Amino acid sequence: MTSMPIDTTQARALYTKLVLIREVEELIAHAYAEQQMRCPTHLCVGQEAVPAAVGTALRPDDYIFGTYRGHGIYLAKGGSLRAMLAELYGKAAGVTRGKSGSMQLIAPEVGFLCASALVGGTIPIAVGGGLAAKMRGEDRVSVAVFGDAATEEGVFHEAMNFASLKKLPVVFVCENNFFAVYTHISARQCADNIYQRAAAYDMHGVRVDGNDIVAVYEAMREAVAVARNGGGPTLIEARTYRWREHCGPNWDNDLGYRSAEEAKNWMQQEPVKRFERFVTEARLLSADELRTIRERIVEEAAEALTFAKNSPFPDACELLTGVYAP
Amino acid sequence: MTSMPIDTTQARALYTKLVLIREVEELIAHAYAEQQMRCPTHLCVGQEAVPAAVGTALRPDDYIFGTYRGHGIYLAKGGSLRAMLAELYGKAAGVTRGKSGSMQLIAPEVGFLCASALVGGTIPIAVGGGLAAKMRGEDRVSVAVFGDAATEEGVFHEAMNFASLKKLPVVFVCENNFFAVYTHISARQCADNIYQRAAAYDMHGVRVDGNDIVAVYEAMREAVAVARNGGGPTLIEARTYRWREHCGPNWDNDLGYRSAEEAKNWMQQEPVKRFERFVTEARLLSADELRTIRERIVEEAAEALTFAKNSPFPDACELLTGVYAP
Amino acid sequence: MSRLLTYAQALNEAVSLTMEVDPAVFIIGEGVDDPKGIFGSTSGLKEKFGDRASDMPLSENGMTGVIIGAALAGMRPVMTHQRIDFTLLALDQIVNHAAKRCYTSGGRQGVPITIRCIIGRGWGQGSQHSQSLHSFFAHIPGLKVVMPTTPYDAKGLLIASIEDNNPVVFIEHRWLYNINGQVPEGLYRVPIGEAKMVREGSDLTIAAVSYMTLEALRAADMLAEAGVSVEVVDVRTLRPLDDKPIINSARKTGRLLVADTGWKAAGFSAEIVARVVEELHGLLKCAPRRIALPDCPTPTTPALANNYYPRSVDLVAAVCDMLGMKPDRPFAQATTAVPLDLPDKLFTGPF
Amino acid sequence: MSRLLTYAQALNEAVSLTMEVDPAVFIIGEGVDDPKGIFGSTSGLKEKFGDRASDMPLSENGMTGVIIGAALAGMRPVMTHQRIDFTLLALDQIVNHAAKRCYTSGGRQGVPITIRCIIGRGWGQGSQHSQSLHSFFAHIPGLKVVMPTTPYDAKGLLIASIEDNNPVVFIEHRWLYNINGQVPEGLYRVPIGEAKMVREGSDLTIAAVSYMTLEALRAADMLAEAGVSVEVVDVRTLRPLDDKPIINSARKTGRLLVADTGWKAAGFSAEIVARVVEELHGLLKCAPRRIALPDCPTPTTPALANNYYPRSVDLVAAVCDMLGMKPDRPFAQATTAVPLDLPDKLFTGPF
Ligand SMILES: Cc1ncc(C[n+]2csc(CCOP(=O)(O)OP(=O)(O)O)c2C)c(N)n1
Ligand SMILES: Cc1ncc(C[n+]2csc(CCOP(=O)(O)OP(=O)(O)O)c2C)c(N)n1
Ligand SMILES: [Mg+2]
Ligand SMILES: [Mg+2]
Repeated sequence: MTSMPIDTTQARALYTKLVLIREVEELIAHAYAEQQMRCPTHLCVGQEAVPAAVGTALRPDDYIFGTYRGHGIYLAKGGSLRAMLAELYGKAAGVTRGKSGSMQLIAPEVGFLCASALVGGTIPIAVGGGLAAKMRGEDRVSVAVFGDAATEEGVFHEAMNFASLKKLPVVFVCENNFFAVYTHISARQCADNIYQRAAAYDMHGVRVDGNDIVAVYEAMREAVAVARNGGGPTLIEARTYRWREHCGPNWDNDLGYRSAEEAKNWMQQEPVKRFERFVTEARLLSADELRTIRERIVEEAAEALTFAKNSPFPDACELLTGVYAP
Repeated sequence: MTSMPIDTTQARALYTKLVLIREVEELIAHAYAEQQMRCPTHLCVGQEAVPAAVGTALRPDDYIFGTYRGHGIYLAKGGSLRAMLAELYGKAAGVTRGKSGSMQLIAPEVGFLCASALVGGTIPIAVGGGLAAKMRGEDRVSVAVFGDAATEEGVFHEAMNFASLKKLPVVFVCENNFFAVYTHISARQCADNIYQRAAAYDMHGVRVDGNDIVAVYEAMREAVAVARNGGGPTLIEARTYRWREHCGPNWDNDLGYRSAEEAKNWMQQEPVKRFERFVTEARLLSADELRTIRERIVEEAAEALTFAKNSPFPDACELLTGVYAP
Repeated sequence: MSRLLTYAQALNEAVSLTMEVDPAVFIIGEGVDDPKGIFGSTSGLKEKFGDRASDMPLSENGMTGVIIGAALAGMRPVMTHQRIDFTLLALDQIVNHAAKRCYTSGGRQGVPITIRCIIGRGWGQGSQHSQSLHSFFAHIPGLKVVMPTTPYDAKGLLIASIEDNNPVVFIEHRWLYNINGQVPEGLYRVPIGEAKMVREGSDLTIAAVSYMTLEALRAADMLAEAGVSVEVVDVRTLRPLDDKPIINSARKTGRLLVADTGWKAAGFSAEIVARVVEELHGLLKCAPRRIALPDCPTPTTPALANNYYPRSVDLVAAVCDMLGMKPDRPFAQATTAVPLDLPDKLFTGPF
Repeated sequence: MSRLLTYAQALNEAVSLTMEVDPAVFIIGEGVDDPKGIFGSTSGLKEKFGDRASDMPLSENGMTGVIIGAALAGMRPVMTHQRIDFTLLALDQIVNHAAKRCYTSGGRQGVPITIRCIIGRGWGQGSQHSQSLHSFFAHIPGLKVVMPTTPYDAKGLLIASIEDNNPVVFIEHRWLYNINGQVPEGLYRVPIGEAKMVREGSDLTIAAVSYMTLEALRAADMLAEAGVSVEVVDVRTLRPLDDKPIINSARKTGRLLVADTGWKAAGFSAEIVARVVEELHGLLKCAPRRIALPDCPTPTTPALANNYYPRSVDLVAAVCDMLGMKPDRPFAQATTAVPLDLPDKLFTGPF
C-alpha cells in the first residue's frame, strides 16, 4: 500500500472548500436568471479542484491574485461568502461596495489582493507580491492564478523571467481549460505544452490533472515549500474543464464550439464525486461526514444569498468616492 | 579535409558586406565628432558578421526588419549607402528625407521594410511580413533582427508563438551582445539561454558564434531554406560584442560596466580579420582580392560621405508633409 | 437598393464586400470566427473567406505588430477588439509604430490597417470593460479615428477605413449594434473627415460623439415640445476633425453643448470647445458646456452606474440651463423608467 | 539650509531622502544603477541602498505590474522610464490596473507607486523618443499627474508623489535637468494639485506646462521691454488640475494663452482652454489661444526639428497678435541664433 498523500484534516479542509465552491457556483447559476446580479459572472463549475487545492495549500498570510473567474480562489482563500454574494448583487455590503462586481473580487484581509478582467493582468502583479515578501525577508508566498489564454500575453513571459531572475517566492498556477471563450487552445498556441515553458525560464514546471484535487494539492504544496524556502518559482499547469458557458450561468455546448462527447468525458472526471470516492475508499472521511459538511455549506450559502438580496444598495453619492486613496 | 562550407562567390559576397559595414561604421564614428550628424547613432562595430551573413543569405525580395542599430542590415540587404549617410546628416536625399535619422532606416526597394527605436518593436512586425507572404502563397522569407534585451519584451513571446502556430516563413535573429546599454544580460534574464527558448514554441533554436561569419551564414541559410519550404520559423542566437559605446562613436570601457579583458578577448575574435584569415587560408580569395574589395569600398564610402555632406536639407515646408499616405 | 439593416449587419457587409473585391483584405481578432462572431459583425466571414477571417492568440500588442508588418508587405488587414480597453496593451504598436511609419518613411510607406474597437456600457461591465478611450487616438498625428453612429455611416465609413492607406481606429458603440437604418447594397464610402449635421435647429448646437448622437436627437425631440430648437452635429470623425460644421452651427445658434461618451478631463470634448471658442470669440451667447462621464472609473452596481452615464435628460437639463429655462418635470420622468444597464429599446431606429 | 542644486540633483535627493526614512520605498528602472544613473538622477542610490535601487529587464508592462503588486503588498515603489514613449508598453497596467484599483476596491486599496517618465527633445530623438504624452495620463481618473519645472518643485513634488497613496505619473522634461535652483535640505513637500503663479502681470495670462514655463518666463521678459505685462502660471499638476489660479489670472488679465509641450488636438491645452471659457464667458477680451506642437510626429533632421518646437519667440508673436500689436523684429533674432536641438544655455537658472 502506498503512503496516503493527505490526512483526515487535510481531506476535510479540501472537501469543504471543494464543495463550498461547487455549491456557491450552482447557487449563483440558479439565481442569476432572476437578473438581479447585474454584472458579467464567470463560473468555475467543473474546475473547483484547482482553486480548492491551491487555497488549502496556502497560509492565510500568503498572497493570491486571480482573474475575473475568481469566485473559486476567493472562497478557497477564505473570503467572506456574504460579502461576495452582496458584491454580485451590487450591494453596499459587497467586498467593494458594489463597485467591481464578480470580475474584480478582493479579500485583502485573507491575502486575496486583486483580480482583473484583463486576461493576464494579474500575473506580473502577483510577482510583485513575491518581490515585496522577499525584500522584507518574509517567508510569504505569492500565487498567480490564470487561464490558459493568459499565457499568450506578453506579460506572462515578462513575469516568468523576472520571477526566475530574482528567485522570487511565487507559484504560477495555470488553469488550462483548453478554451478562451469559444476558441480552442490549438487555434491560439503553437503547442499544448504550457508547463514545459517553465524550462525556458530555468524554472520547474509540472502538469497535473486539474480535476484530481489531491494531485493539485500535492503539486501546490511542493511548489509552495520550494518558494517559501528560497528555491524560487514554479509553474503548475492544471488541466481541467469549464462546464457552463464562458460568461453567465447557462450551458452552451449546443453552440458547437466543443463536442458533447468531450464535455461528457470531462464530466465523468468530475472533481467532487471523484474526491468523495477517494476519501471514503481511503477511509479518511465517512459518507456521513461528507453529507454533514455539504449540508452545512448549502445552508450557509442559502443564508448568504438571502443576506445579499436583502441588503441595501450603496448610496448614490458613493459614485464619486474612493477614486483616490487618502 | 572537410568540405568547404562556402564557395568563392559567396566568400566575395560575404567579405564585401562585412567590410562595407565595418568601413562605413568607422567612417561615421570618425565624422560624428564634427557634430553634423545630429541624431542618436548606434554603431555595430564588432558585430558586423551577423548582419553581413544575414543579408547575404537572403534574396532581394525577402523581407527584413531591424532595430535602431540598423546600419549593418540596411547595408547588407543592399540599401543605398549615399541615402543612408544623407539620412544621418538630415538631408533631403536621405532615405526618409531626414525625417527619421539613423534609428529608423528603411530600404523598401530591397526588402528592408522597417526599423524601430523601441526595443522589440519590429519582432512582431517581421512576423506580419511572413504572414503576408504565406497568405499570398509566395516563397518569400521574413527576418527579424533584434538584440538580446528585446527577448525580454512580451512581444518577443507573442511573436514567437504566432509564427510557430501558423508555421510562418520567419527567421528570428538575435544579436546577443550581452548588454542592454550598460546592463549585462545576467542582471536582466533568468538564464543565458536565448536559443533554447525556441523549444517552448516548438521551434528550432540554434546558437552560433556571431563573430564567425561562416557559422552565421550556414545557420541562416538553413533557417531560410526551412522557412522558404514551409517548415516554419527558426530562432538563431548569434553571440557577439559591441566595441564602442551603446549610442555614439566613442569607446566607453572606462565607465567600468564591462571589463577591459572581456573586451580584449572579444576583439581578438574580431570578425573581419578572422574571415580574411579563413578565406586566404582556404584559398577562396587572395590577399590582393581582399585589398581591392576594401579599397573600392573605402573610396565608395568617402564619396558617399561627401555627397551626404554637400546635399541640401529638406525644405522647411516639409515639416507637415507625409503624416498621412494619400 | 437600400434595405433596413442593423449596425452589426452593416459592419459585416462592409468587411465582406471589401474582402470580395480586394484579396489583400483580411480580418483577424479574438472571436472573429466563433459562434457569436463579434456580436454578429463577423458572422459568416469564415465560411466565405476561409483563413482570411481568423481568430488570434490573446496577444494584442504582438498581433497589432503582425498586422502592421502584413500591411507594410502589401496586405490590408482589419483587426477587431471586443473592447477598446484591450487596445491599451497595443498602444506601443499603434502609437509608436503604426502612427509614425508614414511620416518616418518620408511619406514612402502607408500602413493600411483598420482597428475596430468596441466601446460599451451596461450590465456591470465595470472599470476595465467599458472605457471610452477615443481621445487617446484623437491626440496622435498619423492615426485616423472614426466613430459612426448610424448603420449607413458604419458601413460607408468602414469601407472607407479599410480602403484608406493609413491606420484607422474605428470605434463602435455596443449599444448601437441593434439599431436599424437604411443601408444601400454594394460598396459605397462615407468620407473620413466629415462631420454631419443630423438635425437642424436655431437655439443651440449639440456636437455629439457616437451613441451620444442618439441621446442628443432624443433630447432635441423633447426640447422641441418645449419650443426649443436644437441643432445636432454628429462628429463622426475625430481625426482629422472636421470642425467647420460645428463652428458654423455654433455661430448660427450662439450656443454650444458637447456630448461625449468619454471622460471630460483632457478629453475629446475639450478639443471641440477649444476649437469653437478660438474661432467664435464674442459670438457665443453663453458659456459652452460639456456633458461627459463623471471623473471616476465605471462602477459595476446598477445603483451607481445609473448615475454614471449621461442621457437625454441630462442634455435637456443642460440645454434648459444654458437657455435660462427651468426644465419641466416630465422630461426627467420620460427616461428614468428605462433600466440603464441595458440598451434603450426606444433607440432601435430606423436612423 | 538651501543650496543651489540642479533639477537632476533635486530628483536624486528626493528619492534618497524618502528611501532613508521609509524602508518600503525602492526604485527600479532600466539603467537606475548604471554609470549614467538616469542622467544623474539616480546616481549613488545603489551604493547607499543596495538592492533597493535596481535595474530591471526590458519588460515595461510586466514590471509595472510588478510594482503594482509590490505596492498592494505594502511597498512604495518608484519606477523610472528614460523616455515616456516606453510607457505606451505599460498602459494596460497603468490605466487598466493601477488607476482603477482604489475605486474598484471600494476605496480599500491604495496603489502607492510613482512612475517617473522623461519627456524630451533635441539631437534628432525623432518620432519614437520625444513624445510628450501627458494628456493620456491627465485623462484617467485614479491617476495623479505632475510636471515640475524648477528644482525646488522637482524635489518637493517627488517627495509628495512617493508619499502619496495613489499612482502618480511624474513627468520630467530632459531640458530641465541642468537648470539650477535653490533647494532646501531635508524632506519637504510641494502639494500635488496646486498650480503656481510664477510671474505677476496684468495684460495676459500664460498657463504653461513644464519646460514651456521657462519659455513663457523668457517671453514675458521680452514683452516687458515692449511694455506688455504678462502673468505666468506654472500648471505643475495636471491631475487633479488646480484651475483656480489660471481662471483667476485670466479673469484679471482678460487674455489666455496656453503653452504646452505636447500636441494640440485632444490634448491637455484644450482642457485648460475649456475650463477657462466655461467659467469666464464674456470676460475675455480676445479668443484664447494654444501654443503646442505642430500636428505631426517629431522629425529627426534639425532642418525640420527647428520649426517643430515652439519657443519664447512664438509665444511673443502670439501675445502680440492677441494684443493687436506688431511684434518687433529683435524678438525673433534674440533666440533663433541658438541651436535648437541642444538645451538652451540661457535657461540654466537659478529658478
Ligand atoms: C487582454 C484581454 N484580451 C481579451 C479579453 C477578452 N476575454 C475575456 S475572457 C477571455 C478568455 C480567456 O481565456 P483563459 O485565459 O483561458 O481563461 P478562462 O476564461 O478559460 O478561465 C477573453 C478572450 C480580455 N478580457 N482581456
Ligand atoms: C521599449 C524600450 N525600452 C527601453 C528602451 C531604451 N533602450 C534603447 S536601446 C536599449 C538596449 C537594448 O539592448 P539590446 O536589445 O540588447 O540591443 P543592443 O543595443 O545591445 O544592440 C535600451 C534599454 C527602448 N528604446 N525601448
Ligand atoms: Mg481557458
Ligand atoms: Mg544587446
